[in-house]
Amino acid sequence: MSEVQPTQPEQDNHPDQMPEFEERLLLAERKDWEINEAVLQPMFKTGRGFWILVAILSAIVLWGFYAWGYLIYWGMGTAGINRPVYWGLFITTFVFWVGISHAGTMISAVLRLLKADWRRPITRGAEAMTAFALMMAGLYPLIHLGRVWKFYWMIPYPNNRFMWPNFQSPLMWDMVAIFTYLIGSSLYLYLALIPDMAMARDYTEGWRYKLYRVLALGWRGTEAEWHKLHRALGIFSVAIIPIFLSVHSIVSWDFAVTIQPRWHSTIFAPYFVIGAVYSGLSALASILIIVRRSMRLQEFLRSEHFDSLGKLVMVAGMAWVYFWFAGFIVEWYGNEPIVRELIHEEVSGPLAPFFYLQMGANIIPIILLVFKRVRTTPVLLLGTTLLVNVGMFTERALIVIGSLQRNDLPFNWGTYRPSWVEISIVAMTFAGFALLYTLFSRIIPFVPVWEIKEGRLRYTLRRIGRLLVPTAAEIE
Amino acid sequence: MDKTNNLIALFHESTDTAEAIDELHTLGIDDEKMVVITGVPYPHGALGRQVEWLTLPYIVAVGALAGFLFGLFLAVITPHLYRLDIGGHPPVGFPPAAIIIFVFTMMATIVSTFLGVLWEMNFPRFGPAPYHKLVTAGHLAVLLEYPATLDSQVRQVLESHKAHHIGEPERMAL
Amino acid sequence: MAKDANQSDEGIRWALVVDLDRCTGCQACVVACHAENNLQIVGEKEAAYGRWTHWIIIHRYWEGEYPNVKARFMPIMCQQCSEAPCEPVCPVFATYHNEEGLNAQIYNRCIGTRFCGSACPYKARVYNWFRPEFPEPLTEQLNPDVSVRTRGIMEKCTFCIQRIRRVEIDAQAEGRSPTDGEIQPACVQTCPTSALIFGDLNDPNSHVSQLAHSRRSFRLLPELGTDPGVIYLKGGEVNV
Amino acid sequence: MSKKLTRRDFIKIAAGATAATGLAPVARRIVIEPFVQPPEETLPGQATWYASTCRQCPAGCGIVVRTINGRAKKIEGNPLHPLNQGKLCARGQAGLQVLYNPDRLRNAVRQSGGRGSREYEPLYWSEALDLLAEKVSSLGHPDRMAFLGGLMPDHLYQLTNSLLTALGTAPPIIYDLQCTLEGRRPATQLSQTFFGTADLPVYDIAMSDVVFSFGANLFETWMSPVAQSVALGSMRQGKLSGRGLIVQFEPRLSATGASADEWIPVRPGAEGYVALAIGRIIVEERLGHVGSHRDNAVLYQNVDVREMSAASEVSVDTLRRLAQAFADADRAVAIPGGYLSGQHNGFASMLAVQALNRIVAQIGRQGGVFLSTPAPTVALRSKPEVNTLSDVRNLIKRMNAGEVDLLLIHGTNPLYELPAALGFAEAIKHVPYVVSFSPFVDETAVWADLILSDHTYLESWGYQVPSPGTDRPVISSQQPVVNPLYDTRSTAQVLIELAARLGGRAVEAIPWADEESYLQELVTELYGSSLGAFDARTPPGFWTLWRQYGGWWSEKEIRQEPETTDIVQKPLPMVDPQFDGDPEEYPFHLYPYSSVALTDGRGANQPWLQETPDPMTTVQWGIWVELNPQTAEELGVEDDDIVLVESPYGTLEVSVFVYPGIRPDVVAIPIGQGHQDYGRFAQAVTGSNPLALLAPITDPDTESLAWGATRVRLSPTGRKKKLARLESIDGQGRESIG
Repeated sequence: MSEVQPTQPEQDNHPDQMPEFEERLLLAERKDWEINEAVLQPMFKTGRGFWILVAILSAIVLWGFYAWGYLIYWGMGTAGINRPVYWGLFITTFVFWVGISHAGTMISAVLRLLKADWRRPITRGAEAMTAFALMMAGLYPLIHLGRVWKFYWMIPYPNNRFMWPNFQSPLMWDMVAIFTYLIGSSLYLYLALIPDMAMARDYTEGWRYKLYRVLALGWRGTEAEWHKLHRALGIFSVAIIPIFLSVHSIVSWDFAVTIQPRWHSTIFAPYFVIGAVYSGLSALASILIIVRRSMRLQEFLRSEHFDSLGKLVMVAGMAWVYFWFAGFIVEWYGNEPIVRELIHEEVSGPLAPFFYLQMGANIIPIILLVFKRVRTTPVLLLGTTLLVNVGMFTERALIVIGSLQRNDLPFNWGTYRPSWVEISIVAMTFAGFALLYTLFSRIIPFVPVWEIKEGRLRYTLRRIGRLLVPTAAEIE
Repeated sequence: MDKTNNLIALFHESTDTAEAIDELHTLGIDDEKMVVITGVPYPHGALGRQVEWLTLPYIVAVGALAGFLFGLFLAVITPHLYRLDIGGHPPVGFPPAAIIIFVFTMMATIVSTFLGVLWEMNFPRFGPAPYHKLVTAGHLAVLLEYPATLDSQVRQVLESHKAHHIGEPERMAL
Repeated sequence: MAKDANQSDEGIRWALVVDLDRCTGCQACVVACHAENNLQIVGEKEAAYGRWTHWIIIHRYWEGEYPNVKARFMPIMCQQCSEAPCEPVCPVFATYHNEEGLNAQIYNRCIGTRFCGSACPYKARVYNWFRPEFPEPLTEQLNPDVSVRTRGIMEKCTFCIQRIRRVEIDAQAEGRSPTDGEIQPACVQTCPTSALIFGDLNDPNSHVSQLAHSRRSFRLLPELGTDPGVIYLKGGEVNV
Repeated sequence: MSKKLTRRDFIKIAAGATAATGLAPVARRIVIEPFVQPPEETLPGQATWYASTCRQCPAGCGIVVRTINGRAKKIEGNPLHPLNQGKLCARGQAGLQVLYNPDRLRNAVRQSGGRGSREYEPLYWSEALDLLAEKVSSLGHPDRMAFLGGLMPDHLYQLTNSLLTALGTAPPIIYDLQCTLEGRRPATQLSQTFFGTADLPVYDIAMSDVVFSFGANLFETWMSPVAQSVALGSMRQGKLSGRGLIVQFEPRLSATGASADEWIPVRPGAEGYVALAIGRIIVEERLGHVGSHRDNAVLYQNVDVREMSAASEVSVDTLRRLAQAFADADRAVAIPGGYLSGQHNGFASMLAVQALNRIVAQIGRQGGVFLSTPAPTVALRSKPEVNTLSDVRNLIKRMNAGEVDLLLIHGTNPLYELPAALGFAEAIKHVPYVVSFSPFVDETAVWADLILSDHTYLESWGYQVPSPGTDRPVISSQQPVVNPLYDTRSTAQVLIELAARLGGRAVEAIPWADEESYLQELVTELYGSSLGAFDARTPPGFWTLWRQYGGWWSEKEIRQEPETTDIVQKPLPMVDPQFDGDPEEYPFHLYPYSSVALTDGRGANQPWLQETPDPMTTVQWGIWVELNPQTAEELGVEDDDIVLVESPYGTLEVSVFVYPGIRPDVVAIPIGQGHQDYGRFAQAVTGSNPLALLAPITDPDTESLAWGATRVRLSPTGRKKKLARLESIDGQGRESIG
């Protein structure tokens, strides 16, 4: 590791590049303990604003649970679903959350494999997002059960009737896949956390010390430990990628395996997966921007990270448009009556507002993200990425509800209006997610300190002409 | 071997550490008598020590196999334990079976990896262990065990490479 | 061991023939079904929002414009498909195919995912959105052979399986097999114009299998390949 | 449970839904009575079937009721019964909910808070009967008592009749809405005029090749819908002679019209003209195979086809085509239906229609029109005569004039069933004491001082001669299928006990100990008749069989060929329809039709019938007005918009149903909803009674209500109420997309 002093002249001549360098050099000449401090300090400050936020979120969550109780007690009828729209906002939001959960592994696993160095400061945030989003998603299969008190009949255990669940049912695939993914991403998150827990342990006392001590499992940082940790993480990042691909494919098959018009499509799996990545990455960007602001992590989450993230989002978006089009053109061209009807409904019928909201909110961001200015200006990026998720949510609603409202027998068509119960419960999961994340950010070092230090080992600043350029060495 | 000494030494910087370790080798203290504790994962060989062999991959392989078999049981055996016809499907179809088997294999892989690595590090281990808090502050710590006879040379080697806090390693609760 | 639904050409296959030329849309079957199967009454508000529970409904289709307008009736109930889209999707086997070709719905087993409802192309399945309410003494009208379904359970036409079983058991006691036309679901029994005929499709001599071969016969949404157990007979056309 | 019953058998049985898990709390509350003294013929858990007669409408179909542990569980058609041959309609199926209706009166009650207070206090029957007897005997003059009845079982009618005559009171006035809508009175009169007998003719749809139905909703509520539906079945697909043809003449496409092969939207009131024109063409052009039409020529001598065509808005070509079809058919029959009788010129139209059967020589022939042979016993023949609206008018006049001190009301609900304009609601206030026999608190019972709640029909005795009958003499028996649920008492029994209390001529007139013995005496007159499908060795044996079979009927067909009277010697009358309301001010004809499920509103308290979708509109529970799409467009309203319907006599707010099958100048409203009382299910439906709109005008020939002769105007209110449709509006009534 080399500590290169900034040299005055460059700074004068290139005022516009100053901040970039400043930060990099800053980090470069920071002592390890300074970095530790910088990461840990914001965790310890929980001001009034923080508690107010927690209070509000908890209130929403509690209300949501009341609504759920109401739903269970009075029956599914208290939700807005009916015949033929047997699935409504619940399944829509379920798909949405599963989608959000896809960014975590995308960032940490795929990028770790690719040795993309800019991933380092954002991996933990991403993995946490995955875990929490999956927890929220996992609630819905329970919530939408008519007799939730019998949910355990879906669990494969040798019961007194010798009856096993039906493993041909996509819902079973769903359940096991999501469970697997949840376990996987949580363990992945935790494994990479151990060294930082040890670090935090050495810097704290009181309840935090007790907590971190337990979580650190007695980590010291011997070479052997580091070595094993690396191997484990390596295996994880390979193993979790197929899982993350499978999960949303399976969710898509919930729909695609039926012969419901517009659901019965082969492109659904990749279409859903890419949509998931798109919305997941956007959500990640939004969250990072907010956390960065609230926890003053500008030093670690720097514009170059958002720049790369923005590019990734843009690419995912393009891919989404491609898959959407690939599906749409076939349906449009095939001109099957019911499908024609459905497309008509979307393009110029009652569903038109949602359809154009979806298309607009999913395509405009791609164009915006072409500009570096948008990618690197937090406010603009925040707006753009939030827009993406509005679009993706609408897309899911259109797929689930829009298709169910129509079927082959026009006599059986129907319409759907969400009820206060559904809206409350959906709100509950959003609030619950935010709550978990807020608490997480105050308890767990949001930036993976050891990974940053590891990355820092590779930095050198080379002088190219009149520029100081950071260069990272390829080691391992 | 007769009586041995234990020693901990902290370094500011990796190059010194590496050189010190080399010289200690020449003194005839071999690797397993030395433990290097760092707050940052140094690349293999950076400190001039060989990499040890891991059973982790085998644990994972076994776990994966177990998962595969469990998936196989659920997807292929259970439908026959309680036969019910559905929608003209055969009791066992390839695609659903493939999905179930795949997912359970992956689940087992992940879990066994995690448990495997904990087992290898024999974690959790909260008992007192030789450690120094400055490690997380960026220092590199070297724990030594050597025959008492070499004491003076060892100390001299360490000091020559800007080591500090040389002394009895304090065992602290972790 | 149950017979595979694919080889449904041996053994019994219960089927219902609906003669659209006879149907007058009089709704007798609907009420008969309510009476026989303890369907719940949901009231105007819920009915308006598609929460009614009729197992058999009579579609009414308009053709043409005034004054040359025609209205046609088409009773639609669970089609008892051999290749039922609703069956494989149930995670707990609450609906399966029994060896008499019926698409059986086990209320006790149902956990209410409503997946079968979404998968059914005929939307012939209905759901218990709320607890059923039978103000006293309407409980007395409940048929003891059929359980009342509580909230959160999917249900549908069963071809009055309890009536099938009753006749089968009685016949067994007399050491014979049920004769053609002896088994009558409630709707078939009451239908004033005899537009509904019930019987074993695999018995070549049964009334239904003969009607099934008439040139008027067709099935609903055949392109989906669900192989329904309900066979419709086209309304005849005579012009003055 | 035997060992052989494996788990999966268990599941299979569960598929038969006999298992108790998943049972709703309500179902758990069912009490299964311990059979300390088991009712005879009842084995615990075993179903017993009792034969009886359906009283949900006047048709008199035979039913069998499945009872378990002394509770009725299911009503099915009596397979032996010649009239309905095991079949039953929606209303018949719903009979259980009359029996188990939660809003039934559970004993005799007196209205404690005064009339209309809806506060009741229970009475012991002895008290109640004393009270009634006291009221009767304290009458100044027997005329000051009046009995207003609906279409009651024959035996009750006889009892009432003989009791009233014995007391010197006028015979009961029989009037209810169902009879009015199906035109029972005019039909009787037509039969009288045409065949010289009061028996209603039977139109042999089953054997006919061409059926011309003039405003008869054959398969819904008219006369004997089940029998007619059974006939339709065999006429369509049951005959060797090929598929029969039905043509429906009416301004609105009814469910019957939908089942018909052709629908001719005739101008309201002009159906007779169509019949005349068709007749004229047949006679003039000597169509068909009956040879000479000379003796028929006189009938049509002053009929001009073009005029008729213009007046009825049916093109001459169509008329000719139809005439051809009708005349050429081997067997054809023309049916004068209820809607005709609901016109100011109703009787003339009905004559014209019946005449068609005459000129194609279908009278008395198979596939034509014939009379059903009456039962061989005199006693069993007399049956309720429906009175004219004028009789009701007179009663109302007398009530208003204070000439009625005691009014007894049974089986009818005048406050709901009479056009409000007749002012019965006002008149009843002038009657010092009103006694109702209704098992439910309906609109009229609210104005009664005393309610001697009757049994429901599943708890009571009786018999009925179906009218119109069928191809053989039939008498349907009625018996209790369950013990009375509550402390109610059958009206026949009440009358007998009343007579006993009154003593004197009354008790001489009806001396029987109780209803059952009275019935036995009547019925056993049939004992020994050679015709019967069954015969017994002893009268008691016969009584048993009579109950087991569900009545008595001849085993073989006995049709009766009617003699046509000399009506057919003079030209058929041609009467222009008249309508109440100025065409300028009230542009639309109002067509209040009887709902398939609720008929005249009696069904409104039965949830099954309320939830049953209307066949044509698929609406459940609600009330609506049907508009032709063009009309709706002109008014600027669409589905579910609430419009204000105004006639010279009343107004009504109701949701719109845009209905392709109705004339642009006609709006139709189903009858049966809009109850103020009559129980929770009837009152659950918002909206008011369409009879409030009707003009109290009658057909001068029959003096029965011309319920189709009112004009109305419509105006949008700008409000909306969603109707509980089964059908999706977005689906636009299509069978398939594209």
